[in-house]
Formats: sequence, structure tokens, C-alpha cells
Amino acid sequence: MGTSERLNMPLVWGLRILCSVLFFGAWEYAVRLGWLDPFFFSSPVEIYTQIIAWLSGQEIYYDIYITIGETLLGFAIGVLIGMVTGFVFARTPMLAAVFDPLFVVLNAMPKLALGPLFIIWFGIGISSKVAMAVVIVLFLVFFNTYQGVREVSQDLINNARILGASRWSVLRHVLFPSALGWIFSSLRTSIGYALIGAVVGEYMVAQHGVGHLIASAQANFDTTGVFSGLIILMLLVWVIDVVIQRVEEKLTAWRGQA
Amino acid sequence: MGTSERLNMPLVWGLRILCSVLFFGAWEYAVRLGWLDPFFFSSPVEIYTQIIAWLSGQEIYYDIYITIGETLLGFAIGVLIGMVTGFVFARTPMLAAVFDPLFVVLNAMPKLALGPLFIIWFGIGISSKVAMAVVIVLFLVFFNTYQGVREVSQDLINNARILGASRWSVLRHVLFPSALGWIFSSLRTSIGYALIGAVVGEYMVAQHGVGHLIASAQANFDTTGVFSGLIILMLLVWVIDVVIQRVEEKLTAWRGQA
Amino acid sequence: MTVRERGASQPDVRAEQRGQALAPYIEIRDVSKQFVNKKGTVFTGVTEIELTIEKGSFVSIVGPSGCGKSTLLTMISGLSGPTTGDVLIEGKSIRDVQNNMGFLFQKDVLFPWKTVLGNVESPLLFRGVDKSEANRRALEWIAKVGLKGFEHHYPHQLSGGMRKRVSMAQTFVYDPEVILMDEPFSALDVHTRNRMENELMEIWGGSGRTVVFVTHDLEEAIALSTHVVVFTKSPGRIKAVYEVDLPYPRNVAEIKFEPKFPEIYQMIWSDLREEVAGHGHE
Amino acid sequence: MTVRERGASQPDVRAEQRGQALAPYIEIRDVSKQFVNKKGTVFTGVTEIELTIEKGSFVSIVGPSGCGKSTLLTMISGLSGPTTGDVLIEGKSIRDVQNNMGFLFQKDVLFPWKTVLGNVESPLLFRGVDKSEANRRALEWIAKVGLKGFEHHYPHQLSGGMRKRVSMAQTFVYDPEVILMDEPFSALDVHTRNRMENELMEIWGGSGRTVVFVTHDLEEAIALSTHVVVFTKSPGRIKAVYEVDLPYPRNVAEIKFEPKFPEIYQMIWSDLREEVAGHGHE
Amino acid sequence: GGGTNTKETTAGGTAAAEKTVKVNVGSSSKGAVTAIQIEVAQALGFFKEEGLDANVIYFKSGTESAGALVSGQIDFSVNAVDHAIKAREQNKTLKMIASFTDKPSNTLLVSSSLKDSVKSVKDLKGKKIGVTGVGSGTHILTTYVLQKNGMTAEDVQIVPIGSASNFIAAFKNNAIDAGMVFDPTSTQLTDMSYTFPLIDMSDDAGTKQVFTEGGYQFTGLLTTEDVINNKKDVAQRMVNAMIKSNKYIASHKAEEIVAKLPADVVGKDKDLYLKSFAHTQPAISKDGVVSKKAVENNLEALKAYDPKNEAVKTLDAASLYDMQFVENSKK
Ligand SMILES: Nc1ncnc2c1ncn2[C@@H]1O[C@H](COP(=O)(O)OP(=O)(O)OP(=O)(O)O)[C@@H](O)[C@H]1O
Ligand SMILES: Nc1ncnc2c1ncn2[C@@H]1O[C@H](COP(=O)(O)OP(=O)(O)OP(=O)(O)O)[C@@H](O)[C@H]1O
Ligand SMILES: [Mg+2]
Ligand SMILES: [Mg+2]
Repeated sequence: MGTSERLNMPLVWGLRILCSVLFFGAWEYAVRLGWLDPFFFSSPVEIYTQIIAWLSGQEIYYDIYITIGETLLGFAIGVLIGMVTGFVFARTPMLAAVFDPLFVVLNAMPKLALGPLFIIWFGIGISSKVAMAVVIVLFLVFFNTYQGVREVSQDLINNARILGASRWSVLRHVLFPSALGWIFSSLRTSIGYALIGAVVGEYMVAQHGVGHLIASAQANFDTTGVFSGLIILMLLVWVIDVVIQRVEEKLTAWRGQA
Repeated sequence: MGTSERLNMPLVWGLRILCSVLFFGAWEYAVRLGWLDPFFFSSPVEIYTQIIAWLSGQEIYYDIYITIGETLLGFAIGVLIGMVTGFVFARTPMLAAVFDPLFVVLNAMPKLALGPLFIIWFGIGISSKVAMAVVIVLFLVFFNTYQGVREVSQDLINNARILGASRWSVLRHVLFPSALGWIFSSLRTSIGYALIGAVVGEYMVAQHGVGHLIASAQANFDTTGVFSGLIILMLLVWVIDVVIQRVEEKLTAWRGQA
Repeated sequence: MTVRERGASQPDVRAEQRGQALAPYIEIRDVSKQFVNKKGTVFTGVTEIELTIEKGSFVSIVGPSGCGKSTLLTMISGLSGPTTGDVLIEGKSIRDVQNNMGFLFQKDVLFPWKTVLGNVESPLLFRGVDKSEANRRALEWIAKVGLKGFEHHYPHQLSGGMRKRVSMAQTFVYDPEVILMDEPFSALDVHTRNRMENELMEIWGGSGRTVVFVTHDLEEAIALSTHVVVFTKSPGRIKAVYEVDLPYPRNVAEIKFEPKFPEIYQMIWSDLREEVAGHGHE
Repeated sequence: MTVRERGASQPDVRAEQRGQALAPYIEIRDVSKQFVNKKGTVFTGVTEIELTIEKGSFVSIVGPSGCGKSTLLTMISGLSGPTTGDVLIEGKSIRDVQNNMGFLFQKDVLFPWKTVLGNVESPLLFRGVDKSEANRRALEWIAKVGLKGFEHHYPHQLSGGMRKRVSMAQTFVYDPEVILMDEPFSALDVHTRNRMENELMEIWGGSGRTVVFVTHDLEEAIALSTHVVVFTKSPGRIKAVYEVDLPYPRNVAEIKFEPKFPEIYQMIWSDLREEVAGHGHE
Repeated sequence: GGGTNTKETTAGGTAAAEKTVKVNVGSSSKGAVTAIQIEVAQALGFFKEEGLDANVIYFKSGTESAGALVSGQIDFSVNAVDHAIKAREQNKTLKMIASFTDKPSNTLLVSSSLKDSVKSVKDLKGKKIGVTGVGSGTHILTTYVLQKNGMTAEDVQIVPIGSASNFIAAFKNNAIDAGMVFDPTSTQLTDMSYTFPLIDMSDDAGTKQVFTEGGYQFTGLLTTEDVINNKKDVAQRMVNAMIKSNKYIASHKAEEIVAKLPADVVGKDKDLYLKSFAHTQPAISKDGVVSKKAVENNLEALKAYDPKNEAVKTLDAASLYDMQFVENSKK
């Protein structure tokens, strides 16, 4: 968060670590005491061992590379399309009126059901996973950009127009900075969805990738493998999220203290 | 959209219908000319026939009832949890600092991989689908509420505090109305995701529901069935979306013309 | 001094003393503005406004709070069209924002994400002025409004009066031909206000620039203007247009001591008083 | 009339003539406020502020734009604490917003989603006043500020001056004991302004209410206040505190014609002039 | 273990038992011909005859279904025996108590465009072969088939394709050259002339090309030790119903059987269903018996697939099934 730098960061980290320790401790404890069945829940120690084993091998890096590649590519394309359509729709009420229900409805389409079409159109390589990530991310970014632009103060737009701003300048100097908070909020959500899209794509059909790893583990009742894969994914998302937040902080440096 | 009432609605509808006719016409045409393989793309006429056939039967209504029930229940619970956490986090920077990365990371978790856990925790009845919808919706609403509340003008909050508003009054009279645009934007996205959650849940395990219908059709290579099911889902979402928009218009009546 | 009641034909205002052209420049023809709310209720902001502003004149608008002064400025700016009637500039009906206009809004409309410098530069950059030139001119204006040292502050780090002055610099920096100003100086202390008024006189005096100025301070209106327009209370109509017959260049702080000043003041004030006294508290 | 330079010990201000208590009510003890921006640069808003305000007094603050007047009010309100020093009310250090205070902000802070009525009612409802009673009192105040007929308008449907008046009603309606006002009347026409000033005198005069009032209009400051505080230019310090020795009740429009008035005005003005003239445009 | 969801309700006058027992049975999809016993029993009232009120629940795949069995959400599940093996590797015991298909009933299909160049498995060298998932039955069978033909998985490219409908898209897109599939996908693909069968393990002849002796245990009814020990009666009735299905299928023509099945099982394309059922019919067990040799063949194939898997090497085939109920039902 933008405000975190003014908080006591060592304390924040302390609490984060404390909570993690408590959580994983309780989990391990519950498994050992037989309250949780390791068949379904594995155990932190086993997961840790598995992750270490993976990380000391080589294949996992290729899987990660593939999945992150799909995720970032899908994210970038989805964000681009979503943002552009969001801006255009917000500034063109007629277009929005005609097509906005379509977006809501397409957003609600279970993409899983379109698997075969994705394969026909995009093959079984990474493109079909990227496409899956794109269609998921696109809508989220679209809706937030659309709303963000509609919430921009009309007074500021008026001032910009008086000051001689072209349509593009209004976009660049008013709409975009004003909607930035919303766009970033949607980016933080979207990165997760991009990953989900890529993983769902890998579930659907894949030779590599962490999603494929998880799906295979699942097929073998290897809960440890499933959780280990999930944790690797989550760590990746966390890293990307930190990057997004740094960028946001840079871009919204003008904001006052909350 | 809030602004649509000031647009020429007959024209909007005209354009919507025109676009639909063009789209479905092109689709039908392409199938008839053999440019699209009906095995994968079915055809509008067949889909129409199938939907009519379903609607004149009885079972479909039960399936719709089940799916909509799961969706709305998941939506309601998810929105409630997401909104409350969003408000709390936005107003408690320390809590947010500690747990906000967790939310980002949990959001990115491919829920599909948790299928077996959902089945253990929530059984094979509708609760597991509702739970699936909840965990998807929750994060979307959380992130938008969180951001919405953080964007509320501190000046307005200060004024409310000076005027004697309690924490609850500030929430009720300042934070909530101010964040409303964002909350509604996320509701429109979420309803789609609630449905996706319910359908993914039905894919996972089910006896009834439109998602189950689609999954069965898919297993039988019945593309017409898949598309018909999807179109029914999309029509349902459209209806819900119209309701959400009406409510939004009521609640944001104070806004000026854009 | 010419006094003209509303509805009389447009006066033949003499501006030759300052070497200005005489042609009607901005024409407001029987303009009214109605606001329709969501329930369909109609509220009349201003009505039957008929006013001709010559190129190079300095027109002040005074009137009770809520009489439609800002509404009129907004229509001249092209940001919002009249409900009936027509606003013309050089004979052409205004359909959109004009490129040669400046508008100092009553509200605070600085870009919160830009520093003082960024805000003041922006109109120049919008107009394609070279970055370093824009920078130079912006810094010059920041100094003129007394904000040297605050170039890199963001609006939220400034006081109310400072923000108003940034707005002023933002408008003056690109030297628009028509300047619309909505209560620009009311948030300033006396001295800063005087300095800004003199700055305005300087900008306007030298050239054919046209100013439309809204204020609640009749002294200020008289001190600055070639014409003072008095509005009736809401729904605003033009009650009278006065030509101010004082010589230019004027020193705003001193002009009050001109012998003619109190006479002019009394005349307009008696007219205005009727309006402002009439409203509210009934 | 008492004149006291900054740093001198607190004067024994006599307020008995209005039957007010004498105890120090609001104490500002060597307060300074520093703003740190994200780059770590420190900017001093006000410094070395030492001021005691008795219960029942009416203190005006004048000073150049950006000298820290609003900053001081914000600290008294409890919305933001001082960087050093302490602000006390009745001997207790202020840690949070006080329940018995009103604050008319310089900025426009009406709730955009509430109608005029909703805005004016809200402090009463926040305080648990019965809905119908709140409604009655709100309508009364809406009429007092001259906005009858606009009860159901939303803020964006009002003019600048009208919005300011809604804020006023919003503050006065719950009758706070301490009223902080930041340039409340500058956006109003002369008449409305006079009416509001008299309304304020009435509210304040009858009871032990305390007012801290920021204005750029020295005449207004003198006309209304028991004390006038003059600030130096930024970073603001208190230059002098003047006690205004004019009898109450005062009629704000007439008081200027009191024989003593010009004398007081000249005295304070000469002090203030140094400050306002000194800043900017160097 | 479960037990909680077996509700006993009285239903007077039933021939087989005084009480009707409600059971939850997991399956993967309504149209799956390898689980047709469930649908036949439902359609022909075999469950009712046994005093069972069978609640059939459809899961995304056998994995979810077996997971639900382990957690006690369901009492019986239609699965491949491989699921029991994998569960055993994770220390869970699931046993097959009746056999549905005792041949692999998988077909190795090759894209029609390769009709001239691919005449035997050896010709698949370097080609892309689709399987449903890594470690899935299709993957294991593919590896075994390759091994039998003197090749290893390294000689080809294995591509996990996921669900059945994806296969058709993948062949259309030319993403794969061959694929190990079962019905109805294999029939559909051949029907659409996208592919031709290279090895068809639905009948005896085809199976013998790969498993010289004893067949191969594919699907059957799985349950937990808990059910076997504590709900003997219910398990017995389930197996009775399943064997009735098996016998009915063995003694009737495909057309007759399909005519009895409801529309939502058969799907829109009746003809396709009939063809694929007829294609699979030879693989369907006639008596429900799981043979030791067949399960050993499964383990053999697994060893070929994953030579490093120690657990499989020591696993006793006999511990993966329990034939007491099938034996009893013969009496
Ligand atoms: N968007 C709107 N919808 C409805 N009424 C409006 C709107 N904008 C302005 N009005 C009304 O029009 C009238 C004129 O407003 P305007 O802002 O022009 O007044 P003004 O003369 O500038 O007043 P002030 O001196 O207080 O700024 C007011 O009564 C106001 O309530
Ligand atoms: N959040 C902030 N961050 C940095 N500087 C600030 C901040 N708020 C105020 N300042 C600075 O503090 C000084 C005093 O501001 P303040 O608003 O108190 O002035 P003021 O006396 O009210 O002026 P005005 O009459 O123009 O309203 C100004 O120089 C301003 O730039
Ligand atoms: Mg105005
Ligand atoms: Mg201020």
C-alpha cells in the first residue's frame, strides 16, 4: 500500500511473520495430532521439503518460467486492451450504452467451457494460456478503468479543456492520473487473475508450467505437490505485487498523507 | 450506466439489436458456408431451437433455480465479507499493511486446485458451489471497497468528524456514499464472477444446475448444448445486471449530469 | 458615465481613449439557462441576458449570491451552452471551448497530481510550446504571483490563497485574448490582492484583451472596469450596465480617492442594494 | 485598547463588560507545525505560536496569504496535532476532535450526496437529535442563511456563495461552544455578508461562545472581534495581539462610523501592512 | 471414513430388503460408456430391486470422485483401478469391489493425414502423442504400448490434452499426430474421419497385442475399507445391482440397451452414443470379477511408466480389490 512506508515496517514484518508462524504451526500441529488428514491437507514440513527438493532440481525453473511468461504476457495484453476500451467507453457514452451490457455478460461467461475453442484458435502452446489470461484480465481492468474515468472530476476536465488540452492531453494529463488509483487497484487484482487464467489454461492442456505441475500432482492424489505448486505460485504473485506497488507509489507520489 | 437515461434509448436498443443480428447472422452464415465447423461452433438456429426445447420442458427451470440460487447466495455472502473487510482494512492501516499482501496472494490462488478441499469442507451439495462463488467474489469486492474508501476525500471525513459523526456515522454517511461508485463497479464485475464460481463448482461436482448441464453436454460433444447453456447463463447475468444498475441509479441520484 | 437600463439598445461604448476597436466582440443574445434535475423540475439560472462586450473592454459583473454570474461565465467559455438564445464571438456562435480564452474558475480546479510548476506549465505544453520555454515562462509567472520557492509543492501542500494564485498564473501564463475571472481575488489578503489587481491591469491595459470579471466587491469592480453589469437577484437578469468614466491607466489602490469615484459608487450601489437586500431572510 | 507584542506575557483581557468568564479557555503553548513531504524536506507552517483565548472572546486572525492561519485553526480543532508545543482546552491537551466545536472550513466540504437539508441536518442526527426536531432546526437555519426553496438541491446545484451559506447553517445549527471560521464570508455579496455577520454576532453575543475567525478583511475583523491577532508572513508567527475596545452589541454595518474605528484600523493596518507587503514578488 | 450419509428409510414391501437405503455414488460423466453400469442399473431399476436409493453425483474427473470417497462424502465411486493404486501410494486404501471394464478400452488413434506413413507403433517415432494428463491411465498405457514396441516415452512427444473434447480440437488444430483415447471420443474422432485406429484395446484381439495374457483392469466400483467392514449389506446390494447390469449388457444388443437409457445419458447424438457403446461393449466385464492377473498387468504398465516408483514394485495386486461381494452375489 501507498501508506505503508509511514507505518512501522519492522513491526509490520514482525506481525506478518508471527501470523505465518502461528498459521503454519497450527497446521503442522493439527496434522500431527490427526485432526487434519494429510491425504487432503499434507503438512507444512512436507510441503517445505517438496519445495526445497524442487528448487534444487532444474525442471521447476522452466515451469516457473513458462507460467510467469504466460501470466505476464496475458496480463500486459489484457491490461492494454482493458484500459483502452475502458477509456474509450467512459468517454463515449453512446458506445458504452450499446456495448456495456455485452461486457458484463461476456465477463460472466465461464471461460472453462470455451476450452476447445481456445485450442482450435490458439493451439495447445502457450498462446492458448495467454489468451485465457487475457480474457480474464481484460474485463477487470476494463470495468475499473471505465468507472475510474467516469469518476474523474468534470471541473478538472473543464479546466484542462479551457487551458487548451486536446482530447489526448485530457486523457494523458487528467483522466489517466485521476483514474490511476483505480487502475492500480485493478492491476493488483488482475495479476492474480492473469495467473489464474494461465493456470486454468495449463489445467486445460499443457506440457509445462506450474499449473500443469499442480494438475499432475492432483491426478496422483499428491496433495503435497498441489500445495507446493500453489505456494510457489503465490510467492510469484507476491513478488509481482510488490513491483506493482512500487510503481504505484512512484506514480502517486503527489498524494498527501492519508 | 447512470448516464444512459439521458441517451436516446430507442437508438441504443436499435444499435444493440442491429449488432446482435449482424453477429448471429454472420455466425449462422459462416456455419452454413462451412467456414466454421458446427461441431465446434454449433449454429445460432440450432442453439435457438435447443433453448426453446429446454424452456418448453421443466428440468431447465430447476437447473436455473439451482444455479441462480448458488450464484446469488455466493454473491451476497462474498459482497458482504468483501465490503466489510474492505472498509475495515481501509480504515486500519496497520491491519492492511500486515494482511493486504495475503489478500493479493489468496486472490491469485487457482480455486480450481482447491476443489477437493471444498468438497471436504462444504460437501457435495450446493454449499461447495456457494463457497466457490464466495471466495471469488470476496476478493474483487474487497479490493474495490478498499481502494474506494482510501480515495474518499479526507476533507469530507474531517468535516463529518467535526460535525460529531461517530466512526459508524462516518462510515455510513461519508465512506459508504463516497465509495459507492466503486462498490457498484465491483458488484457488476462480481456478479459475473459469482456465476463463474457457481459454474466451476458445478463442473467440479454436481447433480443439477446449468453448469452441470454444460459439463454434460461438453462430455457428449454436444456443442449446441454447451452454447445454449452459456447463453442461458448470460441472459440471467444480464437480468441481474439490470437490477444492479437500477439500484445504483437510485443510490447515486445525487450525482450531476456527467 | 452612461447608465443603461436592461432592455435598452446596446450603448455605443467609447473605448477610443485606450485605442481599442469598437466592434462588438462577444455578443450574448437573449440568453437563458435552465437546469433540469433528475426529477424533471426546471430551475432557471439566468434569463433574458442581452449583452454586447466590445473587444478590449473590461466588464465586471456584480449581483447577489446565486444570481447566475458563474452560469453566465460558463456559457461564454463554451463549456456549457445556453438553453435558449445564443452566445457569439466575432459573430460566430460558440459551440465549444475557444482556444483564446482563459477562465479562472470560482472552484479550486488545479491538477492535484501536478506541482505548482507543472500546473502553470501545462497550458503552454498543451499548446505545444517548447518545454524549456514553457518552463521559463511558468517560473516567471510563479514569481509574479509571489510563489517563488513553492514551484515543487503540490496543490494540497498550499494554502487556499496560494492555490488561487497558482490558478491565476496558470491562466495568465498563456496570455489568452479573453479572460473570464470568477471572484479571483476574494481569498487574498489586501496587499496580495492589490498586487494581483495591478498585474491584471497591466496585462489587460497594453493590448486588445477582453476581461469579464465577477466580484462581490463593488469598489474593486469600479476600480478595474470599463463597464459594470448589475444583475438582479435569482433568476438573474441584467438590471443595468454602467460605463465607468475614469481615466486609464488606473492605480487600483489610489483610484478610490478620485473625486468621481464615490459618486459612481453611490449610483451603482443604490441599484445593487435593491437586489442584494431583496433576497432571502423574508 | 491594549496592544501586545508577541512574546510578552498574556494580557489580562477584560471581558466583564459582556459578563464573560475570565479563565483561559483555549491555550496554545509554543506551538509549531512542520510538514514533511515524501522526499523528507521539512516545511514550517507556523512556529512559536503562543496564544491564550478566554471563554467568550471573539478572536480574529489576520495575516498574509499562506502564513498559517488555516494551519492554526486545524490544530485548535484537534484534526491535526502540532509538531511541537501543545494546544489545551480548559487545561486539557487536545488529542482528538472535540464535540463542542464547529469548524467552517476554507474549502468546500459539503457532502455531495446529501441535499441542502440533509447537509444541515446531519450534525444534529450525528448527535442523536430526534429526526423531526433536527428537521425543524435545519429548516430554520436554511431560512436564516437565505436558502429557503433550495432545501432539496444538491451541493453541485448551488452557486459558490450558496454552498458557503449551507456550510454556515451546518455549523450553526448544532450551536457549538467554540466556533472556528476560516474566511467564511469572502464569497458573499456585501449584503448577504452583512446579514451573516450580524447573525454571527447574535449567536455569539448572547452566550459564552468562543469564536476564532480568520479573514483577510481587516475592517470585518475589527468590526466583529474582541481581539485581533496579526500574523507575520510565512513561516507564521504571532506579531501582535490587539484588543478591540469598541462597545457591544455592535452593528457591523455601522461600526465603521464609530469615531474610534479609523484609529484602531490604522494602528493594526500599519502593523499588518509590513507583513503583507513584505512577501513575494521580491 | 464415512457412514454418515447412508440414510436408512423404511419402504415396505420391497422384495430384496425391508429397508430402502440411500447411497451416494460418484461418477465422472453421464455419458461415459465405461461407467454405463450405473446408468443401466438406474434406468432398469436394479438399484430399486436391491432396495437402494442411489444418488448419482457427477464429478469433474475420477480424481475428485475418489477424493470424495476417501473423505466419506460418497460411499462408492466409479474409477479406474489406477486410482486405487495412487491412493495406496498416499496411504489410503480403496478397493475395487466390482469390475465394469476388464480391457483397457483405449484406442491409439492416428491422424488421418498420416495414414500412409504410420503403419505401426514404431512409425510414431518423434510424433506428438496426446494423452489426457500426465500420469493418467492414457499416459501409462501409451508408455506401455511404446515399451512393448521397443521404444520409450523419450522417442515421442507426449502432450497432455486434458478433457475429451479438447482432443478433437487438438486433432483439428494439428496440435497432435496421435492420441490415446477412450469412448466416446475415439468413436467420435474416427467417425469424423480425423483419425484412424492404430491399436484398439476395446476387444480381446486388440488387448492381446499389448497385454498378452489376463487383460487389464480399467473401470470398476471402488469403495473404502470402512464400507466393506461396516456396511457389508449396502456394499452387497450395490454389487448385486452392478452385476445385474453387467449381465444385462452381456445378454442384450447395444441398440436394445441404449433404447432403455434416458435422453440426458445418451445425449443429443444418439447415433454416436450407440456406436461408441457398441465399440466399448466387448471390454465390459460379464461377471464383475476383478482378476489378479489383470491388476498385475496394471502394475506392470505402471512400472514401465515410472521405473523409479518403489511403492508400485512392492504392491500386492490382491490388496487392491475385494471380491467377496461378487462371490456372494453368485450364490
Ligand atoms: N447544475 C445546476 N443545477 C441546478 N441549478 C444550478 C446548477 N448550477 C447552478 N444552479 C443554480 O443557478 C443559480 C445561479 O448559480 P451561479 O453559480 O451562476 O450563481 P453566482 O451568481 O455565481 O453566485 P455566487 O456569487 O454565489 O457564486 C443558482 O441559484 C444555482 O442554484
Ligand atoms: N499538507 C501540507 N504540506 C506542506 N505544506 C503545507 C501543508 N499544508 C499547509 N502547508 C503550508 O503551510 C503554510 C500555511 O498554510 P495555511 O493554509 O495555514 O495558510 P493560510 O494562512 O490559511 O493562507 P490563506 O490565507 O492563503 O488561506 C503554507 O505556506 C502552506 O504551503
Ligand atoms: Mg459564482
Ligand atoms: Mg487558509
